[in-house]
Amino acid sequence: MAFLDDALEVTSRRHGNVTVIDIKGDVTTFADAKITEAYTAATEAGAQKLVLNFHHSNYINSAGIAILIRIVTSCGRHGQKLAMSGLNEHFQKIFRMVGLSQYADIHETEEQAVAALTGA
Amino acid sequence: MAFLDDALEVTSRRHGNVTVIDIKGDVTTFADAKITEAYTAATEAGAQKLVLNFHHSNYINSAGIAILIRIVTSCGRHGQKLAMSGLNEHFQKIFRMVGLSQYADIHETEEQAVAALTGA
Amino acid sequence: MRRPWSSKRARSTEQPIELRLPSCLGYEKVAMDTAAVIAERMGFGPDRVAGLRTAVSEAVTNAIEHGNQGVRNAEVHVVMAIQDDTLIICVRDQNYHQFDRSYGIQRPDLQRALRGEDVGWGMWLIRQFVDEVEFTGVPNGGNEVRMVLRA
Amino acid sequence: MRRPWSSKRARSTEQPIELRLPSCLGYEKVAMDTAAVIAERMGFGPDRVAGLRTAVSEAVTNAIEHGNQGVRNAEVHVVMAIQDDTLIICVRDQNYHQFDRSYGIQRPDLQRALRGEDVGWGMWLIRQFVDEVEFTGVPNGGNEVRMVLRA
Ligand SMILES: Nc1ncnc2c1ncn2[C@@H]1O[C@H](COP(=O)(O)OP(=O)(O)O)[C@@H](O)[C@H]1O
Ligand SMILES: Nc1ncnc2c1ncn2[C@@H]1O[C@H](COP(=O)(O)OP(=O)(O)O)[C@@H](O)[C@H]1O
Repeated sequence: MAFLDDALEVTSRRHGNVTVIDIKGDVTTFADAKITEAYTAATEAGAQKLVLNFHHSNYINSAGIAILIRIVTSCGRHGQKLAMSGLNEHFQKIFRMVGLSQYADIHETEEQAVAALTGA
Repeated sequence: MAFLDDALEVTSRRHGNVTVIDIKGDVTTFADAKITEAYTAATEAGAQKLVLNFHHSNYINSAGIAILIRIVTSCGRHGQKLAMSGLNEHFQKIFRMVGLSQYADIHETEEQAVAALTGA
Repeated sequence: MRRPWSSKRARSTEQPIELRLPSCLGYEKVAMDTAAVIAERMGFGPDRVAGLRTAVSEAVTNAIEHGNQGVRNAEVHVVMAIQDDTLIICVRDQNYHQFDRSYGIQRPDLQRALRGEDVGWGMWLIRQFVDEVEFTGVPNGGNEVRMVLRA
Repeated sequence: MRRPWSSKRARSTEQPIELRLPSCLGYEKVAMDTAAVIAERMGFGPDRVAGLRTAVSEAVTNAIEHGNQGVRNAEVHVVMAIQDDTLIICVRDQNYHQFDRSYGIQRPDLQRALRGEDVGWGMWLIRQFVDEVEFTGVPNGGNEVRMVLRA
């Protein structure tokens, strides 16, 4: 059973030339290793376009935001394009407030994010 | 605002010769007066077929069950037919466990309850 | 920022969670909701959680109505312990009022209730929805209902 | 059965609800969930409740990480008071560790964060989502974050 355990699931898929990283579970300090690993693996595999898909995350805290900021920084360094999808309204708002939306387009659905990056 | 206050809303409607009593809110000891009043008014108006429609109740406790048992008793005394609708699975199960389902047919929707009583 | 204390994460053998509620009807909803969200996060399914809601609500209602009846500024304590996949919830009141702890073992008689007799459904409902239930006294002089929900 | 004490129902001026949590990351979710269900029952809309979830989660996380850091068997106390349409939530830790209470008044600098500097978002997020926030010490020697959510 989950509760306090790290029930986070992070998996990667390819949609054409876009890599979708699915994040299911709490995005807190405990999510750091798994999310960073998935991002690093995608980058080492040559991914230039990435979607972080939060469809199943209901809890993202400030430590989670710090993880995502580090990924934004790393994407900038590697010349990668980054988009986010599946965030509920509250977390979309937080990401805009923090300023993350200037560095990663925020889309409602994964399909929209993939389409936008594919066209980009 | 609601919380501990008695935010229960009990209203009555007619569907042909069936009286539907809508119960929205917590069915606890605080619901007694309002539910009993609505039932009594319907009975005085000559209602012979009644539906208790719980579509918006997520909390029914043992005191609420006791209220409903008193209504079942009174329906028996007045020769009224009684049905219930809109209960979620948990409360359907409780009503069956308690034995209330022997005295009032339990239907998923108000429409089904009204149809069954209209045909009866 | 990296957090050095991320290793100090919660384990299932930690101290319990404690909820202290005013002894007034209505507050049982807070206990019911809190127990439910904990059980949900532990991974219990909707039917188990719905049953737990009823059990906790009835136990706290009894603590308010019977255990603490008449005690000014009384409290109800709800102690919730997560032990691996098991959730243990103890509901404590403050006013020791000896009662028949076999209540609710037998199914209450609906026929009697329909005849207008007083029939309590609370203790019986509690027993239907948790895997284990025990009614005891606590050292400070109150009743405790201990309910166990297993995966 | 008729309950003679049904008149003794909860009023908004009653004692507060208190939640005591082990000082371990993860338990902030219990505080967040409990505060959320209380706010929902009070009638606050989904956006206000979502904001409160974030504020409570950040305040409790800070109490665990900063306030109680290193204290064995430390607890976090979350005191929730319903005053008419207003919900007041106080998060208390046990280890008085003086800190700059003006933190989070200014929006943290994303550019600095992107350069890899430590930037804390918690205190700022708390301020964004509640109507009033106050950081104080409590007599027993800990920090208190007092958050007010108004209808
Ligand atoms: N916490 C308690 N303290 C004292 N007596 C209790 C407590 N819980 C239950 N009881 C006793 O057990 C009886 C049965 O309880 P219950 O089945 O919940 O029905 P009800 O509360 O409707 O009477 C109560 O009437 C009361 O006498
Ligand atoms: N309960 C507390 N006890 C002690 N210090 C605190 C507490 N809450 C916040 N602080 C201080 O305020 C700083 C800013 O907090 P915050 O904005 O949440 O960012 P972070 O926790 O990521 O550092 C913390 O780094 C800490 O020094």
